Amino acid sequence: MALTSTGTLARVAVATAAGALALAGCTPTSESEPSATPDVVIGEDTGEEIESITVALPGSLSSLYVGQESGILNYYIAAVTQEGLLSIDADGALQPGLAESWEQPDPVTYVFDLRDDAVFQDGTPVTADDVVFSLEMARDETQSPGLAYYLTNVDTIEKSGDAQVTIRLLEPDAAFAANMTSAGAAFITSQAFWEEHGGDVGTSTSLLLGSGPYQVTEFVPDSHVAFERVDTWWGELPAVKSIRVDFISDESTRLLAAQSGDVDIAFNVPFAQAAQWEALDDMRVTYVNDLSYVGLYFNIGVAPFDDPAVRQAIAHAVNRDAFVSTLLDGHGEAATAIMTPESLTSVHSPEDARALLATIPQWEYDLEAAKAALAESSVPEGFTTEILTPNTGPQLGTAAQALAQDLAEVGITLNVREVPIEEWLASLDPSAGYGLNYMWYFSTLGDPAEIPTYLIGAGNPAQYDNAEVLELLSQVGAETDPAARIDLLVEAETLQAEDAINIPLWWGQSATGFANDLGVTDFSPFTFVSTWPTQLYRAGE
Amino acid sequence: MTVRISELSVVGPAGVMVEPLSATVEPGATLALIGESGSGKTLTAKSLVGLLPRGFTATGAAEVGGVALPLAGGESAWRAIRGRTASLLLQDPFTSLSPVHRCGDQIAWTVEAATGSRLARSERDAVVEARLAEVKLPARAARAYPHQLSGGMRQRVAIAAALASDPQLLIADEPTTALDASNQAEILDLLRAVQVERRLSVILISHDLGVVRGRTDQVLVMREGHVVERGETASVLAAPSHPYTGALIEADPVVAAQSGTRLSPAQPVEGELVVRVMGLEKSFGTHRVLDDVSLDVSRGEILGIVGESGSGKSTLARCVAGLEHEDGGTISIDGVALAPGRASRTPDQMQIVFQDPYSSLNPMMSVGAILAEALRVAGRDASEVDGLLETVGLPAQFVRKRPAQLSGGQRQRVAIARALAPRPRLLICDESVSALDVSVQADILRLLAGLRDELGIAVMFISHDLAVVRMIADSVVVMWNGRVVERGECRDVLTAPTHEYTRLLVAAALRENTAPQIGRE
Amino acid sequence: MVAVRVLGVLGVLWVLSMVVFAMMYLAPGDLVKNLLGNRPSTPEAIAAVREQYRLDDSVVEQYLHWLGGVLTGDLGQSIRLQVPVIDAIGDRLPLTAALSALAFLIAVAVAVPLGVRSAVKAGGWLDRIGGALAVLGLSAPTFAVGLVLLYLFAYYVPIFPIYGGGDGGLDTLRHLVLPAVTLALGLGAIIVKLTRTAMLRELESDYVTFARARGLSPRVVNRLALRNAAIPIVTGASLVLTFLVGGTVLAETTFALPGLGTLLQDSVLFKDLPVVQSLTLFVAAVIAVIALLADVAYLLLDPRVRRQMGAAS
Amino acid sequence: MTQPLGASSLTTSPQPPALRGPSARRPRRRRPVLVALALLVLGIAFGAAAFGSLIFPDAMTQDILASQLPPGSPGHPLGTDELGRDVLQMSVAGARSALLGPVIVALGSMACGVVLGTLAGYQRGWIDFAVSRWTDLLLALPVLLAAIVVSGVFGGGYWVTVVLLIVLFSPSDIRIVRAGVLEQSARPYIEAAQMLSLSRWRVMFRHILPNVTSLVVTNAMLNVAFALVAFSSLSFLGVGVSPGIADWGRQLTDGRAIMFVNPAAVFMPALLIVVVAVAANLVGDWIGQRLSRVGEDVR
Repeated sequence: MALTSTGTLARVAVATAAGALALAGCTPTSESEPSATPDVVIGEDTGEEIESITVALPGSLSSLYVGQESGILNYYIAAVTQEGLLSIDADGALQPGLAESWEQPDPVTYVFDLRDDAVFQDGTPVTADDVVFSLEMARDETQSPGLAYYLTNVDTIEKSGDAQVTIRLLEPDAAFAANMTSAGAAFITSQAFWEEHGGDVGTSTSLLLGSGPYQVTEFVPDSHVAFERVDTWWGELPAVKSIRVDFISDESTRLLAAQSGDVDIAFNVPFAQAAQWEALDDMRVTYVNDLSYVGLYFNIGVAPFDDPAVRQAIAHAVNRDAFVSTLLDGHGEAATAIMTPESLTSVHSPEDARALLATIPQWEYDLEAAKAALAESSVPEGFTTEILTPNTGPQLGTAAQALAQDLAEVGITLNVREVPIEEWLASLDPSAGYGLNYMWYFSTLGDPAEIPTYLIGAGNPAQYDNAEVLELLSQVGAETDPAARIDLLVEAETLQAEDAINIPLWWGQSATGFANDLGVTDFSPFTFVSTWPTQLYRAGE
Repeated sequence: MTVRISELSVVGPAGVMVEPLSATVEPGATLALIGESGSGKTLTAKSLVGLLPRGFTATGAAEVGGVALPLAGGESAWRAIRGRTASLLLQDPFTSLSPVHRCGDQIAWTVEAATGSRLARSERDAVVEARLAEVKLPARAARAYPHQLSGGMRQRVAIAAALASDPQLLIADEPTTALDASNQAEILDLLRAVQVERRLSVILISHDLGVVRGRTDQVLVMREGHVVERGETASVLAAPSHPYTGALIEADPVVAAQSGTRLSPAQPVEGELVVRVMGLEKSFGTHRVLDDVSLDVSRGEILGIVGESGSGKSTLARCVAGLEHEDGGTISIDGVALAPGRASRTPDQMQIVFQDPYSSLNPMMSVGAILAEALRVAGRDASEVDGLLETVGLPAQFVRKRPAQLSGGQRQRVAIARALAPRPRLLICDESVSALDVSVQADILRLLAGLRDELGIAVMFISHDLAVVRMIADSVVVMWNGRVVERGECRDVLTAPTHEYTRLLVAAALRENTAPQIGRE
Repeated sequence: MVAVRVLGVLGVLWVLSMVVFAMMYLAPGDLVKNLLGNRPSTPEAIAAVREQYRLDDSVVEQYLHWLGGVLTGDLGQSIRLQVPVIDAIGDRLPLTAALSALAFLIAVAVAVPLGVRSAVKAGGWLDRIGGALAVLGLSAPTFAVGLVLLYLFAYYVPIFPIYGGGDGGLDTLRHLVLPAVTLALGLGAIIVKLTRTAMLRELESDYVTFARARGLSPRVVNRLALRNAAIPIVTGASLVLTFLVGGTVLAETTFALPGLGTLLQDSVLFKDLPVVQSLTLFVAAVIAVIALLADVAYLLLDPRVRRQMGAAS
Repeated sequence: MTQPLGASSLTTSPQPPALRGPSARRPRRRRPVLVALALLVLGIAFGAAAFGSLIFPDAMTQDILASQLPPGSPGHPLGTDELGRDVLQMSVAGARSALLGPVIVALGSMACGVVLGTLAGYQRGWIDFAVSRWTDLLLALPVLLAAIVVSGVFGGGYWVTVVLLIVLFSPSDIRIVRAGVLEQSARPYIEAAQMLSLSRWRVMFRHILPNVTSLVVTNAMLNVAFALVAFSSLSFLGVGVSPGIADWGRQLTDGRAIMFVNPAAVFMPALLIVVVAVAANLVGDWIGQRLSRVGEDVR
């Protein structure tokens, strides 16, 4: 992996998720159920207490507060100590969190009733004032640049009772409630704590205060963060007493550490190393769809990509099945849409979800068709262009090189340039002037509209301005019936697919290494954005 | 306590460097080893303290006062000998003392090495003070670093250090060559006094017959590893039996000076005035190097400029050549005043021949290329290179050679040829023979004299050595502290100096003893 | 003299600050994007961030603002870590300093005696080994050496920890052994070369010959030569330092140490301008100060220069 | 009596010690076998750099969607890398990129050093002042650190790195040449050239420059070794050579991911880097000693 030991800048940056080929030990899966290293049988819960576990992160965190730094790893770590009003279960469905219950009296009003036994780790109770304050801070662009986006639709946040908070939206948003989880924008902290530190929370000196089952005891950026179990949590006392998260930016070093038995959990094992992790005697690798989307998109403000025939030619040259089977070694799934199947699971079964998404028109891998399309285009003789790939995603670079080979046959010269994640992020801005671009997006909410809204909604990076699509998306926001929303989204995606704006490549998986004596219940794509340490147990022989 | 050397021979990687050699030195007596570069005299000296360079071995036998020297022995065998039985004094006092240690410490180490234990502070101070007193230095010299002392004082410290653990044999390898003339006699006399006092045997190595005369008892003349002549110093010098010794004696400027031999025509030609220097002033910072210096040089005249280092004579030469910018005064050539610096001068006005023949030729250019370049600037054809070589007495095949393949004398001839190429009106010789062996020195001097006679060129001949100047110069200017203190016909100035400083120089040049000779047998 | 040198150093640092500032300003990548991440952002959010980090000021204003802060002792706030730059640097400095010091100690303790012995017994077996080690140390990339050591002594023979800076005290020392040895190899290579060359030169000098001729023991002679050789060795310190600083980044990355090297690397990628600025200047200042100290040491070591300096001032 | 007296190089003539003959300094002579071996290594490496693309024309364009194989696999003696490309072919093909950059860096830095160093050392004055301050500035920066900052900030890439390293390596060349020129300028043969009123260009480039060649060439050789190491270090930190280029440093960096599947993917390029760097170091030292021995005879 490349050198970004910087935690993550965006949720995108973090995941060093997939690597290139790994010697497969594992059959490809298209199920959303996690798949683990074969031949490893994890014992039953022994009920033993676990003194401590070590979690190895492939990069460092700069801040523990997600509002400040919102990479995917930040979410994972924040979930250990902080809670949202709601939580997400293994199926992606919303469950109570700090709020015992919630209701939606009208399309723009949400009322949350707080539980009365919630206490911060310093012993002070979680009050409605704290919740209002935390959310207000989250929607403040300078306090929480990483979270404010989720709350732009919020009009007011008010304390409406001793243990009640009411949030009013500007416009209806069916998916809003998910934002009130620790997978979204709700990281409830104590107002007193925040003010004591002048808003500088999540740093090595101020640490972080939440209401979760673990308290941060030490944070050394670029080194480690340590957690201790507290008895103030409202839920059942978890088995693990202390958690130490070590940041090991060098993948070889991390693998070595695992081989020495120093690691209990390793997030985001690169696929290139997956086989070596699987080969470890006392560790297993578990794969799970990670709600990420990888695709290409065209900035139609840049010639010749304003020409649909050019876009079609490139779309026909994309061999996404080969990417998935060889580059990802099956740890991923050829994408037929921008939405991930997991985001539909609250309504549809996995099979139905995939079937539904498959109805969206596809550009088949067909180099002859690609040549034909190019011949029809404004640049029949071909042209030269460049694509930037982020250095944290080597599999993206490899896929781009494979694409470049196919495009060369078609008559298009594609130069692949690997750049630091930061430069890649900057290149996503339409004004950067790159016509052919990668999109790599991790969703944490599991809301089907999240990624499409970004990629084809107003102000999208492709400069795609289709009134019909925009209309459909605004209906999505207003529609409260999940199934109807999904249908509207499919309709919008169909339109964009016909215009060949975004070319979905794959839905990603993440690989997590677990020590064999460590069991985890209900492992799902949503596990690490909830209070995941509570799901760990000491497995028997 | 007699030193006996029998059949001592040194073999190096290139063969036998010193042929078997035998000698005896009585206590209190001095044996002189005389020879030019490459004669093997230094190797002989080093073999007697076991300090031959790697790859060289000594055979034969040597004993000092009954103690056999472990000629073929290892470092540990030698350690018992060095300092206590035999000690070596080196040529250059500027480098033979560690620059970062105090003089007293360096003397004390010798004592400590002999006793094998560290001295107590007070004991050490007392020992050092006594040793310093022996070489007539005050006790405070112990606190000084070498660079704080003059060359002569440094050599005294070195002598004290070399003798600190009372050896019976002192080998002095050119002990005064690096010193100013006025210091040389002093050091030699001091050595002599100490030697008599201690009844020390001394082997004195020198290229300089003047040093040998009157201060040594026996002499060995060496050439290319062979002893060509040996005997009582006085008789060898008076009546050399080997032609080489004869040639050496004849070539020696001191001998020549004493015998009155001169290379100049009896009557200097009355030539037209070539160079006139008027009231030249030059300072480096606050230090005034040239103070109202005036002189004239005529065609066909060799003007000797004499003075010790720091007297300003080289700066004068460089100002005339345009390599330094004078602060005031005028320099005119053929009546035309020149602005300071090279820009106002042309190659055919003056050329300069430097002291060091090893660095005055571009090592990367062949002799032919060097001379052709010099000819070209004067508009002369490169085909004249052969003629030029002939003028300086070198065969035509030297054209292809590189400086590295030439000896010092040959290089200096090439340098002179280069200087002559633009047909300069004035030739400046800045210590041009000082770095050469005496025999070579004489050759070059003859060449210069011949050039003056044939070409009628004007020469400014700068030297610290009055003896050399006396051989060649027609008239002489004596400089001291940037001023001209005496001037006149060469013969007059040297035979009847009027200025005190000139008298000192003359005495030094003749290697005269300034101290009374005590206890000579 | 020293005052002139100090002024010179300050001048260099000042120019450097402008160069670094201009470079970071011109660099591709966008701080706003870094902070907001890959997601749609409202114009208000962008404006707020730009306002907060004064991105709308002209580059000159930004620079002057920063410079003003530096002169009043305020290095600014790290954008990435949200702590004052001075704290970010201060937190990591001890580890890097300890690592560098340890590496330096190991290198000096091994390389100086080795260089001395190599020179004294030039051509001997120790000289050959020293020479081979020196060439290898200069030729092997620091990270490659680090990886090899990691595999050997942390994995196959697990006597040292694999990563991290430890929990302070002896534990930290234990964690620093391998990275320090890694650095010390390259460092030692330079020092061996310097020492050997300097010693050879001194051993061939007249005063050594004279010392030997007076019967001084080899130990005393070598000490004498080393004392003289110390001058060029100490003057070569800047070379050593340059290597050390660069190597630290590699070693820290390889061994996952939270030091200044990793801080710089991360800050560069994040465009954390205040940290990169301050850190670059800090490193340059440290090097300059140590070069200055080397000069002062030169003064102390060489009485000749001491005298000249005394005369000049 | 103008013939040299004797063959001994020991002189007792009153020259300053610096002018002593060669025996005064006795550099360790590299054993010829070792140097021959080093030259052979360099020869092979540069041969591979020049003709590697002819031997394995499609090393980089091998089917990149194949799988990783350990060493000793049929058809792949050193196995395949993380993209399924043959390690042996990659190592040969990688020579060009791995060596071209360092060589250009060494040559470029040498050119800067020769031009600026000579001007500064001989002309003195404001040129010297400007050049000296420039080198002071650059020398205040550790090479690797500066490279990380600049490469990291501008996104790295091969040619950016080359230019960067030239700039960062040049101060030492400039200083070495300048010091050499200063030393030579003070020698009488330069003053003799001035006495002939030769133009300053002729003095600088005809007279002085050939005499500092040994310094320049030696340093250039050592720079090749340093640049090779620097390139690979930068690649390790992710700011050097971009992916998609066959390059030892890149191979080493990428190959670490599959260290246990195919150790050769890491150790082969690492070994090549170290061996070539050692060879360049040895040859550099050797050239330096040979040339300076030539020089010593004449000094």
